[in-house]
Amino acid sequence: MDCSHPCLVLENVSRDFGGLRAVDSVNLTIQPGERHALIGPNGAGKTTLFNLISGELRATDGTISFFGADVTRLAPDRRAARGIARTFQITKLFPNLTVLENVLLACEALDRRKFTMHRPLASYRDLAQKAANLLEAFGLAQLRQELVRNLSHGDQRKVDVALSMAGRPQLLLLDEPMAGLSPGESHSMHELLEKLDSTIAVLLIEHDMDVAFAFAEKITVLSQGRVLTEGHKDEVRASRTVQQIYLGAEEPPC
Amino acid sequence: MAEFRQIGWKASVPTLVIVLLAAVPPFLSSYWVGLLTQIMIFAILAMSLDILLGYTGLPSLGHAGFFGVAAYTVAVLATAYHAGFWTCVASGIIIGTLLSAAFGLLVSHVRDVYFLMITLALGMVLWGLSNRWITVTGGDNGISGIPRVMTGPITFYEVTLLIFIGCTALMMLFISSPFGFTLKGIRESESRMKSLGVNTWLHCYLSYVIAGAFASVAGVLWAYYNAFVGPTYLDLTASSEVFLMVTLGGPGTLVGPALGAGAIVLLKNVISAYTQRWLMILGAIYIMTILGAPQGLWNLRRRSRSRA
Amino acid sequence: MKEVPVKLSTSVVVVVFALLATGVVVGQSAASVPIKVGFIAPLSGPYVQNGRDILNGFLLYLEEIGYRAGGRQIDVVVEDDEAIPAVGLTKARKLVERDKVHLMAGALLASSGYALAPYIDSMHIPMVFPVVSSDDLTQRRRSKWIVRTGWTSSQPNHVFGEYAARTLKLKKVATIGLDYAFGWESVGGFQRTFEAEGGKIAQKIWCPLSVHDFAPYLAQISRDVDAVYALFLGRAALQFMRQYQEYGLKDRVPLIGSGSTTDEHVLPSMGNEALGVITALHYSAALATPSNKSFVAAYRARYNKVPSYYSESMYTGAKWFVSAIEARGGNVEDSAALLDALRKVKLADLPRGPVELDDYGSPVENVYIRKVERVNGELQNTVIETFPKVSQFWKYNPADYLKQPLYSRRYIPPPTE
Amino acid sequence: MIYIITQTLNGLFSAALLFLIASGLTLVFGVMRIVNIAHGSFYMLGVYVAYTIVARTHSLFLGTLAAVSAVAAAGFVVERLFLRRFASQPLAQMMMTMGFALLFRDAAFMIWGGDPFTLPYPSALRGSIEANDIVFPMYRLFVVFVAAVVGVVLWALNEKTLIGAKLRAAVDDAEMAAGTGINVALLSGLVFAAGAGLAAFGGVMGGPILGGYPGMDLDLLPLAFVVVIIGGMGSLKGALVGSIVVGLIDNFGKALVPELSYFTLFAPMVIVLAIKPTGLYGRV
Repeated sequence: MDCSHPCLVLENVSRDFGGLRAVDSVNLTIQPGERHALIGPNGAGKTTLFNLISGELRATDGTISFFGADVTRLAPDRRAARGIARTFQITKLFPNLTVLENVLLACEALDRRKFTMHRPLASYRDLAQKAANLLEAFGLAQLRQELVRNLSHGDQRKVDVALSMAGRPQLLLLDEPMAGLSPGESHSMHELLEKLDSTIAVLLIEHDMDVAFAFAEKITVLSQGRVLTEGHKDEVRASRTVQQIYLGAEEPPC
Repeated sequence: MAEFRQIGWKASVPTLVIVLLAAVPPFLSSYWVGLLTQIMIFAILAMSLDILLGYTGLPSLGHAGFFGVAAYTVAVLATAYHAGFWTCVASGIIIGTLLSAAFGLLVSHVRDVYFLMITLALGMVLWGLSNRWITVTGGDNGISGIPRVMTGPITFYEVTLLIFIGCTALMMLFISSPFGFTLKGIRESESRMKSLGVNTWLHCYLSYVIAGAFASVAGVLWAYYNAFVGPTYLDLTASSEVFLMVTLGGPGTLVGPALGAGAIVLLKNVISAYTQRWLMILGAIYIMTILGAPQGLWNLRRRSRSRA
Repeated sequence: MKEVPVKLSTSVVVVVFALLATGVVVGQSAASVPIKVGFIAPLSGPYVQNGRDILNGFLLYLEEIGYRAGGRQIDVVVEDDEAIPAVGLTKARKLVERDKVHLMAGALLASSGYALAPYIDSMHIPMVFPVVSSDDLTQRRRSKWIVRTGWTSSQPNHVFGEYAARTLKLKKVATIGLDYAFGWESVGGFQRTFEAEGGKIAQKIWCPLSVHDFAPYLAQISRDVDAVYALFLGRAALQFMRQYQEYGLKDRVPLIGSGSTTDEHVLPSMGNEALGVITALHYSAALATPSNKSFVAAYRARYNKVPSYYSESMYTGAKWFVSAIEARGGNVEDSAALLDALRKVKLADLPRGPVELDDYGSPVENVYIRKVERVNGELQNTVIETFPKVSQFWKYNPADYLKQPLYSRRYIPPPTE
Repeated sequence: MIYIITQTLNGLFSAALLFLIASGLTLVFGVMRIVNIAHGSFYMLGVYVAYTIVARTHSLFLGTLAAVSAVAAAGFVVERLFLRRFASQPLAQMMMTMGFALLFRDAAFMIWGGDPFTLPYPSALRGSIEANDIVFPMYRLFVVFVAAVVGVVLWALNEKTLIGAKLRAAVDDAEMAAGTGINVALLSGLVFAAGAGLAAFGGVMGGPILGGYPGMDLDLLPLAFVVVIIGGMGSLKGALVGSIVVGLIDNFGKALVPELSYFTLFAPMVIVLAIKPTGLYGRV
């Protein structure tokens, strides 16, 4: 991978829905291995921005480049193949398959052997091993035979992150991984995130400020589709505007 | 029974079925041999639809189209051009598959109800073609007089059985392969598969073509079995009956659709002799299947097992 | 009408018991074992009404003779082919291979007829086709084991073409008909003799079988013709008549047509729009012969409706094979001899008049020119002229005739000599 | 020219009849995502019920009223007792309606027999309008007029009334609508009943011309689906435009290229679907 380029660069990225500009000329740069949090009130366009980066949505304007290559017009699967992985705000898993099968799907997704039709999947020992390792790493080994739809919310979140890590991404987009988790689950998720490979850049959407500031060193504040402030967490914490509109006395809406 | 399953019914049951199927013809009348032949042909067709409906999650209402086109190809080549047996067989499968490859381009980006509708429309186009392209298809009269290639119902039965075993094995291998597994992922959550790096369009397209290819095999067999081909082979009723076989038996299982095919063919031929109300019974089967076993009969069994 | 299912189910019960009985009494002499007759017709689907009429005629005759012929009981197994040839074929297999019927009767659609023929021939089971009228079944694609007791599509139309030119003095005619073999053969037969007499078919319009709104076709009919020849049946005939009048054509261009267009299976549903329409067929329920009068009376009493040509066809078909069984003294086990007997039957007192088979196995029978009139408040096909002993080849030499291609959508005129 | 005018008028008549059938289908589609195969059965039952009542009372008005209300009630029952349990399972619902289509077809045959029939014309609407060689039956004009009235009423109901607003909310997003306190279940039942009633009404309107016969349930259904799909599922405007497009294409297609009569209809549908799967006015 070309190391002279930043991991992700967004230049003047915008997205319109009908007359509404949901994301407005956003500029954002993320370096390899960086821990970056995206915060902002509801409707600020955070998830839309994620969708633009991962390719679920096409940008109306602007360019997105990943390690120097323009990916603005690439389909989501092509971006994933280049190393952009993501989780979803509302977990999107394979509910009627087991945890192991979920992870296996993710393991083979970026493998050329996914087009093989003449050999049973079970005969690929290396894929099974890879899946097993992943399950182990995420503490899901005991649950491997459970159907995903029967899992607790917290475990589903873990599976979600496990899936996105299966392809060994360069950039991981985490959309509110803690949302709806109990304090205990939240804690273990946090630990899990801390343990993530430090060479991977992580962009995190998070409502819980403590988590966001504990996890990331850089913060981008989004409001009404625009970047309000961006910088090191201490600068952002100190910013008066941010405090006013976002970190004020009120609890952030969720 | 429970221990039996533990030994690994997955391998033993199919073997048992195959042995049974191979052994029974001498003990049955030619009529029953004929019915079993029919069941196997429709089982291939139903399993091929299951690849789409049950595994990929694409509800095709025009699947009988490929079956019919393959059958017509055989009929036209065998009667109008007096082509040899192998030419007919190969052409039937190839034309059916090519057609599904062409249609696949039109349908593979569409999902859910829209997929249902576009496949229904394509099915209607094919049906219209079979009805109106009279110089080739004989229109409403269809094409009769396809030469008999195998003498006697038992020979035909045995050949069908071999092809049935072959197709079933291939389809089982297909669905257990990494590719087949990806299809399940698409069924469960297409957008997640995309974000994991899978070109879901391509996978849907390939699965559509492969399902069309197996349907073509069934169509070729059906043409030779009846020695006749007509527009009713590819109309909406035919397509929805295959749909019923899959839904009744249990989508996403292969075994289920084969059983569903057996159940429908048997009911149709056995019950209709005793009642004039076959339509009503068939209608009731549709409704009761959905009410009683919305996931199909074969999945009922699996559910009770997983609960136990 | 309502009683039919009851009767059917009882006969089914009879058959079931007979089946059990035959199983039990193996070894008894053949004479005490019932003769089994398989019957196939569409008893569901869009052609259900025609199928019912056929079945009604069939059962009526068998009831009249008390289900006995040649000193043996007759058992009937009824099967529905849903008007789908492949289903018909499966049901035929069932009748022959499982029920072991001695002979078969039925079939309505040409497609079913063509699908069944190779199978019937391969199984050596005599089958009576009372309705299927596709010309080629007794012409270029003859089947050995099928005995046609009905008619060929072009048969009455050969007569009618000549009649239209000579007697009706028509010069230019437009045709409109259903776009399938029955239509092509009927119109083809009409065209051949009509043009041979100096007439001209100015226009041919074909409607798909699924037609229900005739407006786009009616708008095309040239106003400049002496008559319109219409070929429809069932609900399409009813709709066509209605709409022909609706568009003011009835008062401008007289309507003639194939016998099916005003046949009694649909005539009672029509209104004044049908009055005066002239058609040709080998039967009319208004025939004033004693045998027809008693048939119509019996049919009306039994089913509370007027018999159609479909009803008469299978009444006659049943009578036909019963005479053959009688001729064989009840021995139906020798199917070759039974087939022979079937081909030799000659009946003089049928509702439709005398019938015998030609060398090709197709009926030689009367063709009636009929005109729709209202008598005692009911529409009927009044016979205005009778052409006796009409063969499927009309006045042509069979060998020359068969060198011509079958009448198809594209009519190929025969070489003039 | 005369020819074109006549065929256009015919096309409008087909469009009117199609609109009556397709508007119900599209509403059901839009609100419940049900591919209602039994819609053709409602159309058929409409004519049969009307025929029975007209034969007894000699009143077309009573016949129409009875047909529409009886079939709407039947629709309501089917929705309430059977389809409701499978809300948001479009495949299960479609299978179910397939079953009902078969049941209704056989039941109609059992009750009414297989003889085809037509309904009488309203006495005031016999005859035809003639001008410069253009002949157009009064009754067909009347049907076009009635369909236009129905269209306006439906539009007003949809755009100007509270129930219409709720309906539009449900078409947009049933879950969200339920969240804002709309009784989507009741709404679904009513829409389904209204759709069935509209189909029955279409059957009665076509009755004097097309009549009733076995197999009629599947005759117009594919056309109605084409209309709904071209227009966009759930869109009344789409049903209107689709009906006119299909009515005209069907009439001119049959007249100009009769050999291709099936393609002239289904080919545009395939093209529309392939390019814009949601139809002309449909939402995702």
